[in-house]
Amino acid sequence: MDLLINLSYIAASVLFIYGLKMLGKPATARRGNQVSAIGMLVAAVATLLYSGLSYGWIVLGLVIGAGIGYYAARTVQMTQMPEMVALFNGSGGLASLLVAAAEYLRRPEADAFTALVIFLAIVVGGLTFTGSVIAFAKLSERMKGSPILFKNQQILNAGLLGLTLLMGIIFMFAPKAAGFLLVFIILAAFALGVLAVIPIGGADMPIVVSLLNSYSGIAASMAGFIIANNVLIVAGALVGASGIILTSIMCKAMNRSLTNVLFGGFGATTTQSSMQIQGEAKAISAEDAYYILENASNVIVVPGYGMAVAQAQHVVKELADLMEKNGTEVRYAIHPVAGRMPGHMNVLLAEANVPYEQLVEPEDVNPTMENVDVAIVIGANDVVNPAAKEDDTSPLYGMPIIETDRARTVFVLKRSMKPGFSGVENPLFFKENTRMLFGDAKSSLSTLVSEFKDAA
Amino acid sequence: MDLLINLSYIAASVLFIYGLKMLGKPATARRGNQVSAIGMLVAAVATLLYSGLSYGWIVLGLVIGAGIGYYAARTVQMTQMPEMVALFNGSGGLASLLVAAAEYLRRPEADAFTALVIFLAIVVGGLTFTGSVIAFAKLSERMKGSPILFKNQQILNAGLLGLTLLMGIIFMFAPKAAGFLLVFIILAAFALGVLAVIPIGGADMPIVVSLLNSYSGIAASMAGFIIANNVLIVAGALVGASGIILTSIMCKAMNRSLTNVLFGGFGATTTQSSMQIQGEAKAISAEDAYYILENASNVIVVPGYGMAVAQAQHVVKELADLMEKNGTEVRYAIHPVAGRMPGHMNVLLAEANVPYEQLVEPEDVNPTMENVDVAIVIGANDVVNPAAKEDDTSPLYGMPIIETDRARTVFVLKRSMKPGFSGVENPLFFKENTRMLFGDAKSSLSTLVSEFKDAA
Amino acid sequence: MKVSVVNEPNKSETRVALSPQSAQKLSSLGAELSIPETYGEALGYSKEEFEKAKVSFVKEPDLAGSEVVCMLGVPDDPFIDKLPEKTILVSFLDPFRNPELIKKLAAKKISSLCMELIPRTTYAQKMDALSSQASLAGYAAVIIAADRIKKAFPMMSTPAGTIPPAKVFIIGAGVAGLQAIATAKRLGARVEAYDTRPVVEEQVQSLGARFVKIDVGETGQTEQGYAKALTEEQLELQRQQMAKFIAGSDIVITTAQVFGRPAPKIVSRDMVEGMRPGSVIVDLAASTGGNVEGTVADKEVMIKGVKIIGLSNFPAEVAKDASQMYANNVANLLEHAWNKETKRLELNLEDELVSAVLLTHDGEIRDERIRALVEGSHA
Amino acid sequence: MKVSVVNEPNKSETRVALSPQSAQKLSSLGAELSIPETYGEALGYSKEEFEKAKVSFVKEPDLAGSEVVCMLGVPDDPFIDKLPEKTILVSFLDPFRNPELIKKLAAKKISSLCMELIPRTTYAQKMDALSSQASLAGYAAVIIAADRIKKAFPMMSTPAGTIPPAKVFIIGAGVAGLQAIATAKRLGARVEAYDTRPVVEEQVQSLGARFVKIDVGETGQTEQGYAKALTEEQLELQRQQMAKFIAGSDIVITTAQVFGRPAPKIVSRDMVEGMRPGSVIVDLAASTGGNVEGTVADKEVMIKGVKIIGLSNFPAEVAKDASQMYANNVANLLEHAWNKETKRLELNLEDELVSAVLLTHDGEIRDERIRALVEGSHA
Amino acid sequence: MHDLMLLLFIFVIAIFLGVELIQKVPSQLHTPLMSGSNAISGITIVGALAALHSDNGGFAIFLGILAVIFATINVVGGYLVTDRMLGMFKTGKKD
Amino acid sequence: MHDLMLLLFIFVIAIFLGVELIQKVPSQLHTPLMSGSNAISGITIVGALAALHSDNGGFAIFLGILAVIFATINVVGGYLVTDRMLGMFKTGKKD
Ligand SMILES: NC(=O)c1ccc[n+]([C@@H]2O[C@H](COP(=O)([O-])OP(=O)(O)OC[C@H]3O[C@@H](n4cnc5c(N)ncnc54)[C@H](OP(=O)(O)O)[C@@H]3O)[C@@H](O)[C@H]2O)c1
Ligand SMILES: NC(=O)c1ccc[n+]([C@@H]2O[C@H](COP(=O)([O-])OP(=O)(O)OC[C@H]3O[C@@H](n4cnc5c(N)ncnc54)[C@H](OP(=O)(O)O)[C@@H]3O)[C@@H](O)[C@H]2O)c1
Ligand SMILES: NC(=O)c1ccc[n+]([C@@H]2O[C@H](COP(=O)([O-])OP(=O)(O)OC[C@H]3O[C@@H](n4cnc5c(N)ncnc54)[C@H](O)[C@@H]3O)[C@@H](O)[C@H]2O)c1
Ligand SMILES: NC(=O)c1ccc[n+]([C@@H]2O[C@H](COP(=O)([O-])OP(=O)(O)OC[C@H]3O[C@@H](n4cnc5c(N)ncnc54)[C@H](O)[C@@H]3O)[C@@H](O)[C@H]2O)c1
Repeated sequence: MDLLINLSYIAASVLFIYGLKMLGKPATARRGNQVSAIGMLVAAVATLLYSGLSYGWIVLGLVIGAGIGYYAARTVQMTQMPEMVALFNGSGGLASLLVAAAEYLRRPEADAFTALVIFLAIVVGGLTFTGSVIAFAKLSERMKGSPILFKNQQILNAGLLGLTLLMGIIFMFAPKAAGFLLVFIILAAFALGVLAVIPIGGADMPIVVSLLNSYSGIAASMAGFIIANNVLIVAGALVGASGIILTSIMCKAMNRSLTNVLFGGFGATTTQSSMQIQGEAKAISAEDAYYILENASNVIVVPGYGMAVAQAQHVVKELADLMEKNGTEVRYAIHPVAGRMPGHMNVLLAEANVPYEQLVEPEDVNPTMENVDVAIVIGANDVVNPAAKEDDTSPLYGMPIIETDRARTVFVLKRSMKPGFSGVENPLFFKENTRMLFGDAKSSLSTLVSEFKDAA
Repeated sequence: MDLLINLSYIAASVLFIYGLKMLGKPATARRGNQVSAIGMLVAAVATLLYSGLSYGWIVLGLVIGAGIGYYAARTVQMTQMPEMVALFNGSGGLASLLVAAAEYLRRPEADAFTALVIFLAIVVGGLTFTGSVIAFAKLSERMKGSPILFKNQQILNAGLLGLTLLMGIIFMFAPKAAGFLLVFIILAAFALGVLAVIPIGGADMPIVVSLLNSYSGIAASMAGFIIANNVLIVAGALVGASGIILTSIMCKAMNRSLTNVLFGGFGATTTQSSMQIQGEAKAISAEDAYYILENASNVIVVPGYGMAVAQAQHVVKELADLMEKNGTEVRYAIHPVAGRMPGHMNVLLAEANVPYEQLVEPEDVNPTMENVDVAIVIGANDVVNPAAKEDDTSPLYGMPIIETDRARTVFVLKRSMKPGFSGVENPLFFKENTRMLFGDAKSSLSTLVSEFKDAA
Repeated sequence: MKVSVVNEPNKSETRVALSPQSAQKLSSLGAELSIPETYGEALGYSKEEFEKAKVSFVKEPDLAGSEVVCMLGVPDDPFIDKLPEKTILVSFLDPFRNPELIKKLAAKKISSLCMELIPRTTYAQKMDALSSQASLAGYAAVIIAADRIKKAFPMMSTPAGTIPPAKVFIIGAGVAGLQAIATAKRLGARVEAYDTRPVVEEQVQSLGARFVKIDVGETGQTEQGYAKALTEEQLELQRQQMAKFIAGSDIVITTAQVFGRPAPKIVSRDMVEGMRPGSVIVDLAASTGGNVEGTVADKEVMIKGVKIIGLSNFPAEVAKDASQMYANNVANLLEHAWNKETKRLELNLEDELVSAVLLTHDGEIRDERIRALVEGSHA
Repeated sequence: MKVSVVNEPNKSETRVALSPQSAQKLSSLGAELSIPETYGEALGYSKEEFEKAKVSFVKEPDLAGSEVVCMLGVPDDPFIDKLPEKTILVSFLDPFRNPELIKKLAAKKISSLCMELIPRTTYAQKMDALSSQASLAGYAAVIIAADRIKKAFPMMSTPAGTIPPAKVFIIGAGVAGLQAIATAKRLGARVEAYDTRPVVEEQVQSLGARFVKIDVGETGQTEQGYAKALTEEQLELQRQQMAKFIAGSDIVITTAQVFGRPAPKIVSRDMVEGMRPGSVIVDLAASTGGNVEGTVADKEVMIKGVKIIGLSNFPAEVAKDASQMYANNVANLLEHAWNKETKRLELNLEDELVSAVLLTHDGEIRDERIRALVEGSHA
Repeated sequence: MHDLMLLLFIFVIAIFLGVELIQKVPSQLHTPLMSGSNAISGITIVGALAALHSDNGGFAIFLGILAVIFATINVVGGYLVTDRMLGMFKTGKKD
Repeated sequence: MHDLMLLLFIFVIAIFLGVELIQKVPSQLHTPLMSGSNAISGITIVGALAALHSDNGGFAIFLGILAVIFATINVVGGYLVTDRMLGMFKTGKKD
């Protein structure tokens, strides 16, 4: 019997592995989910083979749970799925917490290691639970989406976390005696979950849910340690690790860093005041840029002399084609003085067979620049220099430019911070929404192109 | 102590994982090897912490082994490295066999599972050993490289394998009583190794070595099961699995299938006689085509009307550039009647900025066609139709063509088996060395391009 | 075997039928070549080059002693009078428009290899002078249009405003039309093309241009790949739909030909007048009557500000390349018919190609259509 | 404010200084525009278009009543005599070659905005008529060369032999040279270019052409981006090394100019004679004396089979686009100097740009170099 | 102890495997992947079931039942919702 | 039994991890990668060392010593030779 159970667990783990892998590819995602569901079934059924289980209670629990889950999943509106996922995730975390608690009640005289994992399962499970509930509330607008901030928030959080850890250590060394502590630990975990999520803005919630999902995996894994169950450990670890990776992928796609998301709320008020004084230009890697482009629905390409120098016209076209295939609207904004002769850009883009219909003039694109998700500035410099609008001492002042600085995000592809033909410094490079993609334009673009192709 | 050992093992496994991953990328390969070496050191040192080891013997063994290994590795000529690897691999296999044998001697009353893994370790280790030695002999030309074939070879092999398995089953159920069988099992394993490798030709030896390397990993893993040692199991399994993947990658790069390599020797005599009668055209995937191109040092591109239809000129250029960066010599052979108007190909290639120097005429390329590793025929058909030379009833007879059929390998990129403008069937598609890469030329080429980029 | 290449009867012809390169090939086959003095000089061929290819120079061609006579343009009567019987004559003969000439050739038992009759097969392409010359004509037409129009072809986004690309509309996308498309595209124009044969659509797109579909019902092509003539109704339908494309174009290039007949009139005077002043039309079919109403061969006609250019000899605009190609076509044809053993040109009537090209032989007109025509003109 | 645009004194000039589009812009600024009847008709501008832009037509320009007068080509003496004092004149004035004219303008207290003096800054590019016209000249030069040479530009691998690409050598890769490079490249030629300024190398390559390096020692450019003159020694060195590139080319296009001086003689007669017969040279500097020995402005000269073409007015070959661009340049200049409140042109001498362009004002010649020249010519 | 070490071992290797499995995910799959892997984290159901030992005390049983309920919600809801999301891709705007 | 199951578990997961680790390898790395992973398969040295238990019989010890020798050859030789190969890339023809 044990052999069978164990072999089933191995099979279940393999199914989870395949399922997760397939979930990451559009063509196989749905089948992947089914494969992983079968894995779950196998694991659950195998578990029922253990002797001495109270089947009555089990059936009761299963029926209630399945009913609720089924109902919720069937009736939820498409637009509310993310919050529903958050809720499901929260119940998973809570379940891990409960398992840990039940195990403790069964064998309160645990060894230090078991006590440790009980503690971890409870804390991680608990904060997953309340965190997910808050995320749900924010997503479903039952709670206001904007960050909730108050004075000394950080101090409170740090204090609570310290206190929890302290209780954990005590519990670890005297699990039986310090059992009552568990109640406080649970409460502290709940509080931590709430406190961690309230300062985060609504737009960042999907990232938070993904992170909490990773946590719930960890909690399951810890629960696995408590009852020495390998399939729990493996599945939990898989979810924990892949969840972190997914979270970081999502962060990149939203051009955020994880710390920024988690602690962004705190900084929010202060960053704003960081002045116009040319700060530091922020570089971006082609890979990260890819994630942003992949998500953009409206892109303009602004070619300049550097595109000609790099002879990047063909790659530009290729990238644009790939983005269009991805559902993005792409236009080329040609500035009249771009390049080194009138019509320089036209020659190159015609060579690359860019249809004339996709070329737009600055007058046409500037008024709707706010709706442009990403402006890709390829070896252009003077023609996107906002000093021409803003700085009446600049030699460029008064020249109409392509106002990429007003796009949501700007990528500037060039090799260095050097100025262009006019020799004038370009404040665009230092704007909040600008990212410098350094290197020869052709090779930067090639990298972007292969990122797109890899994902297909 | 045990805790320390186990933690060290975990650390060693992690180092192996990182090491292997890094070994697969040119930039990190060397450091990867060092990381994995550190892992090995950690694992070995940790093992020495076990109580009750005979350190004297250990030191003796280590010193002798290290001396031989060091000497061999230092003095070997660059050109002889592959055979040296084979030899090292063989000694690894032998070591696993010895470990299994020693363990058996220590505890002859093993349970069935342990007996099974002892058997497996011995068989796999033993055939790895002799197989590697034969591979070494063939590579170093101590033995003739051509396949050694004799009558009823397959029957002999199958018989021996069956016998071995039989002995294994007996041994499994009565490990103590059937101990004497081990000697025969070892001999049978040795014989299997020899028999498996002698029919394989010298050119395929690297693939065989890679496969044997994977086997030696499996053997180590089995040895790990015998002594219930997790680091052995993990490292062995890693090598076993990654070795198989590497083997299949190498097969693709040589345009061979694994079965072809392993049993090719047998078929060799019969395949030759398969007639000129138009057989089946063999398709190839872009991924497999990539592996062949990646290895080619001399490529000609033969564009035709299909390239124009697909508007694939830019991708062709991109692919050619990537191949050149990879050290391959690329030329474009332009047939005078290719396309649908005089100079059709010139217009397109000029648009894609293919330098005039890379264009060659059929007269120039045909004489050296034998030295061309791969001819990539892109939507051309009539202009590469060998019927023009071979079949004096063909309407094309007498027209000079680009004789791609004489290149080592020919890829034909087109959408179907349909004939070209002249309506004449093309026997090129059915030649031994031709592979059809079906699909729109532009998308096939794009896939090739991204394969190249991914590898970089 | 004596092969004479003779001066063109039409003095304005700048192309020639022999280049040093083709002479080299023919000499190596065993031909004894002679050419008039200063032959090809205007194209930059030097005496030395020809002499290196074993060509001898003569004051007056020794027609009586020549077994083969090669030229490019259609020979005139006095010239044919000078040819002895059985001479093999290689040249364009424009047979459909010169029935009298053909009759005379037959009567004089001259074996004429008519370059217009090279079959349009893949194998024969190397001898296909109609194709080679048409291709260059297509190129030349665009260059002439670019030179004559007072506007640049490419789009230019400049600080002084954006110059829109010239719109070029090409009617008839055969060999000449395709080359015209390619050339206009290269120069950056917005190119649209139209042809009655539907297979051409893909070919037009393969050059990156847009194919204009005009529904005129059933059309087709002959086995040789030539277009079939449209009915008068179809032509009317075509004209209507085409008028708006023409009106929107800066440049129209017409190349529509139907083998063996006068060129179809496709662009009417109304359509011409519908164009913006300053526009340019180039009519490649001028020599067979023109596709455009108002075309006058070798004149630049202005109609309400629209310039119509119809040269009778477009390939001569790039005479050097055209000569090189024609000379190679001829040499390839002779090589094909050459007997390598006897080192002589031997007209093997079994040979499909020779049989197709040989228009008159032994007093007979061998091509049916042309025989019918000649006999018709007789009656 | 009354703005008159007048007919060109040079009757052969086909470009104009006002287009309906630029008229629109000026009218909206508050200018009352008048033009001669039939102005721009030859380019296809219609009366209605102009009228829609609120332009009035006059038989004779009312010079006395105009505050601003715009034109393109250098005005002649009788015309200036008719201008009242303080008139603002906007035009090309070719000041280095017309010192007498400038003196007269100053004497008549005319405020002349000299289009040649637009500074070559990024901001001023929209008014830079030298650039806009040079760019079109570069395009036209290649089209003319392609039309005149008896050879096709692109490489063609054909069944009748391979036609090698034409070799085009471009001397001077400024605005005109770059456009010539781009155009020749597009047509499929093998393009090489040379310039004395080393920064140009990257620009040439950015168009996919090859830059020829000729070592002539120290060179440079002025602040404005114009080339400095070479010493006689440097020119000799340059000529020697250049001869072999020229000899290997089918087409040579020269565009070398040095602001304010006659064009440097770069291609000597020897070099011309070193070219293959049938080659073509286009000399864009013809109007300032030519870069080629033997250039005669507005004539096609043949030297040993090599044709030298030197128009004095290349942009006029694409007069429609050239006019559109020049008209926009002028309009942009006026707009810059316009006072939006008073709706009048007000010459603010504080404004760097106005100050640079304003050649004569209040009886004074404001540009130093030209003043020096005028005073020199006087002495 | 040894057992625990092995479990730890498993944990570590599984973490690495999890990292390797997810490499590059197109944005339209972000949510489904999150949801699908969330369903997998419902594996804690195995722990919950095991907790319902008949020899457990009442309170433990109570906790166990709750654990089973919540875990089942996670599993059933998670898989179904993911399947619904992915089902819609077929008819979705892309491809 | 339980132990063995865990080991089997480890084995299976490690196999998957091994498959994921190697994805696309440029041809110039084929031999070094093979050689480097061959060196890892010398991990059997751990087994060989463990076999040299002082309570083993003479023949077992003899086999153990041989095992240590061969395993060490594999390990030492394998790593060194791989390192030499990879060292040469620096100066090699590519890059
Ligand atoms: N259009 C005309 O007719 C004409 C004529 C003459 C002058 N101009 C002037 O030229 C300027 C045109 O503006 P623009 O924005 O097109 O060009 P720009 O201001 O000159 O800037 C070009 C930028 O491209 C970058 N670059 C160069 N090579 C590159 C490569 N291989 N890869 C990536 N980046 C590269 C350079 O930065 P890094 O060095 O850091 O890479 C440079 O900052 C204007 O000032 C205009 O007035 C125009
Ligand atoms: N050069 C000239 O002046 C001229 C003029 C007229 C005719 N021709 C004739 O045209 C022929 C030229 O020979 P060729 O070898 O260039 O062409 P071809 O023999 O016509 O073959 C072209 C091939 O390209 C394939 N193809 C079409 N579209 C494709 C796409 N999108 N992707 C991939 N493959 C595609 C077609 O196969 P699938 O359909 O299976 O894809 C076809 O077999 C000669 O017979 C010549 O005589 C030449
Ligand atoms: N087999 C070969 O190798 C080979 C060689 C040369 C040409 N060809 C084929 O022969 C065909 C004809 O070539 P061509 O250029 O000598 O033809 P052409 O000069 O006789 O006619 C030119 C074009 O005009 C078109 N046309 C006729 N009437 C028209 C009308 N009313 N409106 C619009 N278009 C009209 C024709 O369809 C043709 O495309 C082409 O398809 C070409 O591919 C084949
Ligand atoms: N800032 C701007 O926006 C702007 C606008 C227009 C032009 N420019 C710059 O001004 C510069 C000059 O432009 P241009 O075309 O009007 O110059 P130009 O017409 O005065 O001269 C043409 C070219 O000839 C070259 N030349 C001079 N003597 C030569 C010799 N002996 N041999 C070979 N070449 C010789 C010059 O270097 C120049 O490139 C260019 O670099 C251009 O980029 C800048």
